[in-house]
Amino acid sequence: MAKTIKFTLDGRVIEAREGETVLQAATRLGLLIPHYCWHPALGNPGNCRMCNVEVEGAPKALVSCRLYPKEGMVARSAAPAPRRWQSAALEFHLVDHPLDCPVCDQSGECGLQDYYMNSIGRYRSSMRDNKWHMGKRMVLGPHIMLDQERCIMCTRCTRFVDLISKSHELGIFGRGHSQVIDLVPGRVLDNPYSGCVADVCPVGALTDRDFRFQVRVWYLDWTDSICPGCSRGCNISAHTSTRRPWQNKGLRLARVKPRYKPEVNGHWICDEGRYGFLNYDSDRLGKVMRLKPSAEELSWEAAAAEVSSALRRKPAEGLAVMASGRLSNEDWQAFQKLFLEKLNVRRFLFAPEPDQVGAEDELLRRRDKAPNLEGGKAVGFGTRIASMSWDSLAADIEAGKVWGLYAVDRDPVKVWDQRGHELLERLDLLVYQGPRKGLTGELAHYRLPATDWLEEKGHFTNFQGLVQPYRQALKPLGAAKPDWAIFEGLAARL
Amino acid sequence: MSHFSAEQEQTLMGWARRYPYRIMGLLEALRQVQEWRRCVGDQDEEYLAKLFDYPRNHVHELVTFFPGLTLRPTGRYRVGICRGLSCALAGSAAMCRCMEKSLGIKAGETTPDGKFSFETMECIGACDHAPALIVNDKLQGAASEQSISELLERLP
Amino acid sequence: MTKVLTEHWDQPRLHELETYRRLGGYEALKKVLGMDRAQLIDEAKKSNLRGLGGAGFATSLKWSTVTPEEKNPGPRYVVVNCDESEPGCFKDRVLATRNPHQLIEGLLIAACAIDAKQNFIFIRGEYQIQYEILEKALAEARGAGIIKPPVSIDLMRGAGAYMSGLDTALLETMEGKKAWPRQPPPFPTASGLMGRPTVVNNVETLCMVPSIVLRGGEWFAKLGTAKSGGTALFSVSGHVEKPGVYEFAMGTPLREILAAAGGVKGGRKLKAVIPGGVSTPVLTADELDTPMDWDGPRAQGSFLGAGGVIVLDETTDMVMVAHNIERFLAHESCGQCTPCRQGSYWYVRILERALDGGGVAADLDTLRRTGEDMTGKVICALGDTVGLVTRAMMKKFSNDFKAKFHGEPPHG
Amino acid sequence: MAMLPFSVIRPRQGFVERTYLWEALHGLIVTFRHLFLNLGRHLLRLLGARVAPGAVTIQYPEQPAVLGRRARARHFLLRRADGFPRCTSCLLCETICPAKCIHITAEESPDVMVEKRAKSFDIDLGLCVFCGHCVEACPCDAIHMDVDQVELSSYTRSGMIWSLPALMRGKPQGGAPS
Repeated sequence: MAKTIKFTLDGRVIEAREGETVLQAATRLGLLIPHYCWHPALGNPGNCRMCNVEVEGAPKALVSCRLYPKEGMVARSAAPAPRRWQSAALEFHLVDHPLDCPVCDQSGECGLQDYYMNSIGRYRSSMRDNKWHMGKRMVLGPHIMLDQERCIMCTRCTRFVDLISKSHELGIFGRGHSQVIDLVPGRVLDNPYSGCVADVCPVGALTDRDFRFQVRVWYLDWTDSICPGCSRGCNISAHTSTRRPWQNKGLRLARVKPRYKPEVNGHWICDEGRYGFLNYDSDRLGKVMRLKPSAEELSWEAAAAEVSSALRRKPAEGLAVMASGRLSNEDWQAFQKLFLEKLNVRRFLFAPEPDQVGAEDELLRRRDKAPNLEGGKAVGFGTRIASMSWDSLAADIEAGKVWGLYAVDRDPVKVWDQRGHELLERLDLLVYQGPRKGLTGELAHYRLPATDWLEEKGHFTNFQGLVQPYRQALKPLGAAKPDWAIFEGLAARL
Repeated sequence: MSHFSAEQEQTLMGWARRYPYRIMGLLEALRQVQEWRRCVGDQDEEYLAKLFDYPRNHVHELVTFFPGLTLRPTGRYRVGICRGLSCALAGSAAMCRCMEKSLGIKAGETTPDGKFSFETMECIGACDHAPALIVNDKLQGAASEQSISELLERLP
Repeated sequence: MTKVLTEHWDQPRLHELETYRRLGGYEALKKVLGMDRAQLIDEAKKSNLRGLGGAGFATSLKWSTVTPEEKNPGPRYVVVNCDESEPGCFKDRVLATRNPHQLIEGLLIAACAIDAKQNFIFIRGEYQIQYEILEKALAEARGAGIIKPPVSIDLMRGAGAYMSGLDTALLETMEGKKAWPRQPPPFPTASGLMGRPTVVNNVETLCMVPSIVLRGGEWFAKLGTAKSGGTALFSVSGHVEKPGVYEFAMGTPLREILAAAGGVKGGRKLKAVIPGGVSTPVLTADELDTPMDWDGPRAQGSFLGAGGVIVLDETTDMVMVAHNIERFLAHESCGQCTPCRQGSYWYVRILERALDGGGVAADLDTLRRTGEDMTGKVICALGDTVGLVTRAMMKKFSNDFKAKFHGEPPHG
Repeated sequence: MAMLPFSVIRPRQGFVERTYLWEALHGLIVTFRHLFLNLGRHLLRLLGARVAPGAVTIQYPEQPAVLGRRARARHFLLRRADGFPRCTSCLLCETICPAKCIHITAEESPDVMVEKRAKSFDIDLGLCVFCGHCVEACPCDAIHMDVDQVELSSYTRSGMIWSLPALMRGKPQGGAPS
């Protein structure tokens, strides 16, 4: 067991790990020592002075974020004296703080509110003079809004742009009480991780523009999930607003926040994952439909019967299946059972190029924008079975070798564009399964609504091979079923 | 080719190489630019950030932190009257008003022709010459009506 | 009274090399080259020389705690702190103007003491005249072979921040960063300039070193009192006949210093004296017999600081003095830690309102409580001073403050 | 200490009381006395005499229903001195409302100092229990329940939902903060 240092904090014996400060040990064990400037990934500058603790034998108050415990040291944070120092530090933070709580989005999860409303605050303010006014409602970039009056100068955001995103857009300009956080002249806060700045800000100085005034945070439900944006598999928590549908413009997904996972994404997520899914409810499929030859809404049993028989109509060599890395491990399992074991289809296309690839960087973002290609490899897709390319599939269709296409959560027209229309006309059977209509939804013979990642439980395997669960945050729309349930339904009839 | 002359670039490179670590010359280089251009502009910051291989936000932090460096151009002659305790006891407030009257500008402003800029400064270490008067970082001695008017004539 | 620093100030052109040499300059340096480091540090220890920049940290202790070459191979630095920005103190300016070579010799001796090759003199931006004097003096010293490679002395200027005078903030400024002080540990002697062991000494401290080496530590210690060796320069200013720099032995009572400066201006009655620059709490007129050494003012709740004696006569309103000091501290606060950044400007607003007649009795308790909440809870001494200075004035001159803070709170 | 035995003595009912005739007759006498007394007062008032009113009932709606000073009825959204609505749509009233009948959506406010205002503010008076929690919760004193406006009925359920213009129309009579 690693060497630990035992010390007492508020009467409790605590074992601090090697190189851990008193504050880190206390926070790990859930003891309340107020702090703003310390952040596990951004260091401990010790400038907010909130985490004052009393140590026996020390002449004056010590900041616990820079205090490395010694064996047998006795420290107190909840005693009247340290609480008074912490409360005094809070009063200094609030001297020039505007009373913006009614209009501030951070209200409900604000560091100042949390500490003021419990044993550290609730004093009558003795500030009688005019407060110092600074910039309000300043747009920093596509996603972030700044309010300099609310800023408590904990310098977390400048440390983030210096250490993590290394884009150096923000700085602390001026000196003394009139110093402000601001953009370097001529720069915009548009680095791919700009959203994290609003996370690390403990107060309402840096807030999200996409979330601005949409819904109050205490109406949100939090669900642990995995971002399906790319193969990194960042741990997120999806905040959904379903209790009061008139809030958040009726959208069910209010925002996406990172969840701490040291092995995968640490404390951060990129802007693509954070803001990419906010239009979660747009263009959704809800009805099980047969469009051709005659448009009719079917029940799941009827549709399963028709599609399974349609798939059997001609020899399996002519069948092609288009899938993507967005399938969960469970989906891949049922996919493999249906198309390999039951139908032994030979033509598969699941390569992420060209529509599911994007930018990559050394921090989090991965090139393949599909969360579960590794899951496919586990069941053979990408190891035993190679993926076709879009051109070879198009050639086979034109050559008439392919009569049927089953597209799962993939949009051929988006890739083939105009040529896609002619190609899909030639097919005898086109089954389109997925959460959104996209461009192919109109042309399919059968359209089967599937649930998207927030409406189902499942597992993604990220590029490191780490299998990570994601939980269901929302109820499926209409008759949508998870992909594996649809495959199971078809497989049962073959 | 940056907006500095070759010879100016040479001086700035001199500051970069002057001290054992390159970054230690940054503040001196900024003072040099302030001397030439009477302020530190955006292009200057970009140039120095590249020259010292130092992020631009930190360079801008320096310019806004130190009162010696300004964003807006000051006059050719930067006149300052100290408002420290000893000088305040010796009547620096009256001298400031007299200076404002004779220059026709308020404290912190620059004369339209760009020749003078006047500001009240914190202690400049000349309490034996209270109230102290300084021009371009050079102490001129105690400020009095007579010394102020005499100073304004003398400067070309 | 034996004079250590101001001995030759009456000599014309003392700032030139051959005058300084004629009067016995650089003999100490020759003697040091013969001594080994331990002996030199022991001499400083016997001399009881303590940092005259204001902290009063024993110079020998500071030199001896520098991590030696074996433990931390690589360069060591000596940095001279000439960023004197404390209102009331101007001794470093006069020293650098009158006798730059004494400073250079002291610096070279200190460099030998901790085996440092590269040394720096950090001078404040507003001392441009002294910068040029030092530049000429350094050129002369290099020309005369006194400063021979690998030893080097470089000059560096600040840009008008009082904070750069604090040792760790000075190192931050030299590293091209904002003058935000660091929080020890580690102390500069272990990891200072660019992480290398560094000794930061005040100008006056180093100017004492040549005399100590020449005439021995005991001689220097005997000049002062038991715990504070030698003499010190006092910059006398404010309501005084002849403001200027005076040298007195450590332990000299304040009354004597005031008399040497010609007493209170216009023969008015003395009201208060600030002993060591505005950061030191004020002393009342009847505390004039306080011996001026490292422990004398401490007994009256103040401290020696950098020896900036500011004399205030009876016409001064202490609330105006408090406001002037707090506005200086609020303007110079570096803004790193919250209590000092917000508290100092809060003080200014309360005192400004009091000066305009809006003072409220409850403000006195706010000032007292906020001061206690600041002192000792901040990163550097400036924050402690904000809380300390006004409270001391409120205690010692309560009627001035009661006169200004008398009204009832307007609403509730 | 032990409880002493305690016996209750019931008055014996006399013969007349047991027959109960007198008691019934006495009740009728009281009732008819009130009837004719009030009828007389009512007629005298009709003829214009200044006599105490005969009955407690008021002829609503001809006579307005007068509630107590502290009654809580019609909601008002108050305005600031410059006519701007005070409500910054902080949604505290919507949160505290036990009947969940307040529905607010927010938007940017053109006034930099206020930043946020209500785009839509609906109170479903059909659900409202007039408890006044919203008035207490409001940090900006934006919502106020007026004293004696009780005619809040409507023919349709949707008619009971008062939106922003309705809530801001008119001036509150009594007790509104300045």
